[in-house]
Amino acid sequence: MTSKDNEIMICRCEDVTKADILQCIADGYHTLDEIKRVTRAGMGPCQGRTCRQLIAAELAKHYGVSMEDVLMTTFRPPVKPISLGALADAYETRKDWSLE
Amino acid sequence: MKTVEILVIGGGPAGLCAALSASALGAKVLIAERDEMPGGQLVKQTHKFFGSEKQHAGERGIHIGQMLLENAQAEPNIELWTSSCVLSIYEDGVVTIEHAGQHVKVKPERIIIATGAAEKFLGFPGNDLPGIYGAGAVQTLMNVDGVKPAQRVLMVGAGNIGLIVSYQLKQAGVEVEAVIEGSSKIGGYLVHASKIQRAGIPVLIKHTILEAYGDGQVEGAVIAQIDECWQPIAGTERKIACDTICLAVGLSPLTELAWQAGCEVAFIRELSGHVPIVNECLESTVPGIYCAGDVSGIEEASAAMVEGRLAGLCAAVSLSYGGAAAQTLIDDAKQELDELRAGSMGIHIREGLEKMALKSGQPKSEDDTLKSKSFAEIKSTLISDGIATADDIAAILPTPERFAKGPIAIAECFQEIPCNPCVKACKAGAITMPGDINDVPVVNGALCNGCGLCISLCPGLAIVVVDQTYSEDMAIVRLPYEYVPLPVVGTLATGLDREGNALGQFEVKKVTSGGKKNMTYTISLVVPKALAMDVRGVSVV
Amino acid sequence: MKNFYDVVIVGGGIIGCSVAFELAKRGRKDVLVIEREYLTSGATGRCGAGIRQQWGSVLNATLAVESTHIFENLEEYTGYDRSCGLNQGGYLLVAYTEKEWAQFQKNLQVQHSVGVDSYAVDLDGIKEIVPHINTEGMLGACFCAKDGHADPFHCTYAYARGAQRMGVDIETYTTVTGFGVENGRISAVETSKGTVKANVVINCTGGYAAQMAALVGDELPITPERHQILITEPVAHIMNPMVMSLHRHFYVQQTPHGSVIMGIGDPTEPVSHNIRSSWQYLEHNAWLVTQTLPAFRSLRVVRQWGGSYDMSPDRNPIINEAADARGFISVAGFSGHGFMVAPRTAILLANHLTGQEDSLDIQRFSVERYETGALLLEPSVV
Amino acid sequence: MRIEAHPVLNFERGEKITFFYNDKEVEAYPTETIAAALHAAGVRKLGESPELHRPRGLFCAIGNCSSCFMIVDGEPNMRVCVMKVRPGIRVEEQKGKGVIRT
Repeated sequence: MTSKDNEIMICRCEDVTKADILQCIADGYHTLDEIKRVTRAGMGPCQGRTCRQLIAAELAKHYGVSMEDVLMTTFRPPVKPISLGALADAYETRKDWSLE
Repeated sequence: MKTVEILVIGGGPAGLCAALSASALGAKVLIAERDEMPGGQLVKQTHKFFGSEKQHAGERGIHIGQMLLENAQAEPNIELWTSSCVLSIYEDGVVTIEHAGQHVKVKPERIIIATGAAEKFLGFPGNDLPGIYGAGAVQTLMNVDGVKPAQRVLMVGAGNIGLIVSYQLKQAGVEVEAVIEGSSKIGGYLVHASKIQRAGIPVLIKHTILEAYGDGQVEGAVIAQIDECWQPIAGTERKIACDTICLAVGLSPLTELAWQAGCEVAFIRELSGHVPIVNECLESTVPGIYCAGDVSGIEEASAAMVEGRLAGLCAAVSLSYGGAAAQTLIDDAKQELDELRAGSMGIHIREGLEKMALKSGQPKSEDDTLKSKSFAEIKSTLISDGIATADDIAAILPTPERFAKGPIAIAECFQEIPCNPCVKACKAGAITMPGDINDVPVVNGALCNGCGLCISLCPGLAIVVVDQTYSEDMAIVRLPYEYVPLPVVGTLATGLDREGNALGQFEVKKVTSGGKKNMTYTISLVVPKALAMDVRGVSVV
Repeated sequence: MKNFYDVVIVGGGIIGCSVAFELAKRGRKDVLVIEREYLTSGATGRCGAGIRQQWGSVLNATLAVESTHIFENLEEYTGYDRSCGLNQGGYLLVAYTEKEWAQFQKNLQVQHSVGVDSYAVDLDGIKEIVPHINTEGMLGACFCAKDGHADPFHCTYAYARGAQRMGVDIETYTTVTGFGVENGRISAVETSKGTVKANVVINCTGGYAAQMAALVGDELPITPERHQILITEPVAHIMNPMVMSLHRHFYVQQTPHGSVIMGIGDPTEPVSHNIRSSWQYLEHNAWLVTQTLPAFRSLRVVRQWGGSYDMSPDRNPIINEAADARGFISVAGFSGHGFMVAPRTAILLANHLTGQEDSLDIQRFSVERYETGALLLEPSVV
Repeated sequence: MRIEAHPVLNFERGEKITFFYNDKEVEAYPTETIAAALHAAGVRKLGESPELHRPRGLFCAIGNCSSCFMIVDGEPNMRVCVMKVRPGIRVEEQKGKGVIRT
């Protein structure tokens, strides 16, 4: 861990630095899913598109495995954020009264 | 709820071609493109494309994009939604799209995911400062919005994107301090590296960025040489003053929808990241969902277009369109892909696809001709900086006798890349490639009359014509030129060597346009005979 | 991983990790936690992250009150160096029908009897707590300021790290394939990493608890039921409490991070292990919540997912020792509120397993209650 | 700074329009995105990151990341890199988490 690691941004959406990631690995978290839940890296508006590769590379380097073996998180819908208003309006137009 | 036979997600090169080939067989296609302007990468690729003329080689990306879009708009079987981002593929086969601000549901019978890729991010101190962009962002600002992205740029990465965007920055009047590359050789096509070296942009291999600095935005970067294990070598640190840092360190496929749909996705280094596993027909592990273009492995846009076409054909055939004729079209597309990937630049792609085939349970053994093919190994330092050495030149130098007969074309194209527009450009049939489009072009001095047509048609701007018979002690060098302002006939312009060094002021004899669409000019400079094989660039600025 | 442990806990969620911690704290340190994927990969990591004391049954209210006291300094309690994200912004349970409003009054009595300082508020009171709420159709609400939010990931890891420091082993990405039973007693656990002998096995696998218990012949009336949930992008703070409507089956809360979590109950949801997301849910939840909180229309959904409630017939937890496999104890059936009562439940079980007194009678949680009819009816589950 | 002459492209920018950035008037063309128009006006910092308030500017420019979040006509978290500029719109820096109107 070099002194500048807290200046290296890994997750731009949630401001998670390389120092945070390395601390997480040092604490014994060893998968992307765990690191995501402890640091929030990958939970922001871009859903990990920018940071998941960098974190996977850190894990691969730390545990001496190849990237093929790093267990990746899946992607959940939606691909791009969409407003509750647009969703509510869509429901309004096809309202399914059975649930009322 | 809207039903459609084939939903193409992404209106870039792969998506447009998929829609065109599927609709041509009769299938009804809906394209959902998240941007206002379809064309994906094509809308910002102002350079000429490689490949063969089947993939519109020699034409500029932006024109290919316009042509594909016009064809798609003219095709009644294709419905095109722009500013429409596909949000999710759900378990019940329903796809949701944000279209015209609404949450629209579509039920397709087949899906072709052609969502392309995005720039990889890089970790170094200060890497989130304003002024640090993915190279694609700079291209968008420059070539789509017409905004000058920077004053002085440091380009990180010497793959095709890093080299091409540096060239386009120069065209837009932006200074590029340097292109740095971590590996020991240039990743992109060497002709692109030669173009920017001639323009005075150094390409530094075995270099990396240590940090970016600046108060509130980029003011500079610190770079350093690195050893084989990519560790910086103490003492080689150097500050580069720049207001912009461009990251061109590779693309990552945008595979979110494939993950959501439950397609198997695996990391394949040669295809540069996690890619959905597809079979020969580009069908993923989820029946009815196909993946084409950069989303299933990063290659050139030409390969993306052919993959799109292939996926469109296979999807249409699976809906029983096209009949027997379609099979030949499918085979043609597969053959074109093999051809595009047959060269030395395609080795890592083929290795990646072999791994893909293994994972998709269809191990395809590469045909032995391809495996045994030996490639013209570039031994000289050309591979590490894009500057042809004396030996490289000597190998293609015309004989004094031929020089004495009159002007002759010289193709400084030493790398086996999939590209053959020069062969088609030469009316005299003087330029040939023994094998396939990946071979290095050979100029037959006997047939070549030095007409120079090939100069403005070579996508790599690698061909010049030298006429040693111009006068007693002067020769004419005819060079490709794609900058502003244009040199003026009768005035003097600076002649540059292959490293961008000024060799002197030389008279501009002739300025000929390559044509409205071609847009590459040919500039004739009168130079001393002794410099005729050194002057390779011209600048008026 | 050794091949013998005194206690093997199957399931790495909040229940498994808190039980491991409480056992180790009481000296029973030879413990192994086995988790199929990563800790919190099950329901714990998919829940709405609320902690609530406003319950309708004395048992649940008691479990919840004492759990909240532990949540209030969980970091210190477990020696965890990160924050567990506790934010006591309160729960606002709104009533839309007379029947519901009447039930709320009864619940308040139950809650006050166990020391929960919840109270009823009228429409103006609701507006004071959430100024931008649309009170149309509401009759009133109940509020408790001590309810709120805690981070399920950090709370689970706090217990897990605490347990490990006391010698507990944790094996993730390890699946349990079967159990060994010798003359009526549990004797071993078969896993993908080999067989482990054990004196006691604790089955806290949520929606899979019945399946696990069946492997030792124990019939548990626990069924998995998908509940879907979404989270929005973070925005500056605009809402303190969790707003919940049992009648309209929705809950919504802004987390300390600024993102808003919401979910709905769907009475038509079939029993199944499916936890995949659906577009129907997304639209329905958005419509329901924005009816009551119109300001949220401009909030963008960043992610949706699903998880399993482990439903029990009376919506209360089951703690049951298998008749044909003594020492095999299932702890599940929390019906969607396992996270918020885990701390006290773990203490109850740990006291039981170390022969210590406990103010609660563990027997009341066994499956006998379904035969005797002494149900622990819990009316307010969303 | 806009590109005036280009060897390959010519930009039909249309009529000049104006919009507001942090209440200052800025000129732009309808073909430009808000991010491009601000860039041309020399504005690089578009906001601050949500947790550490580090300066943030344009990064991916294809609507993928959250680096160009700004407040447009009062609405936060808008990706200005893919939003076309319109006459009279009010664009402000978003310093950290957006504030939605209640």
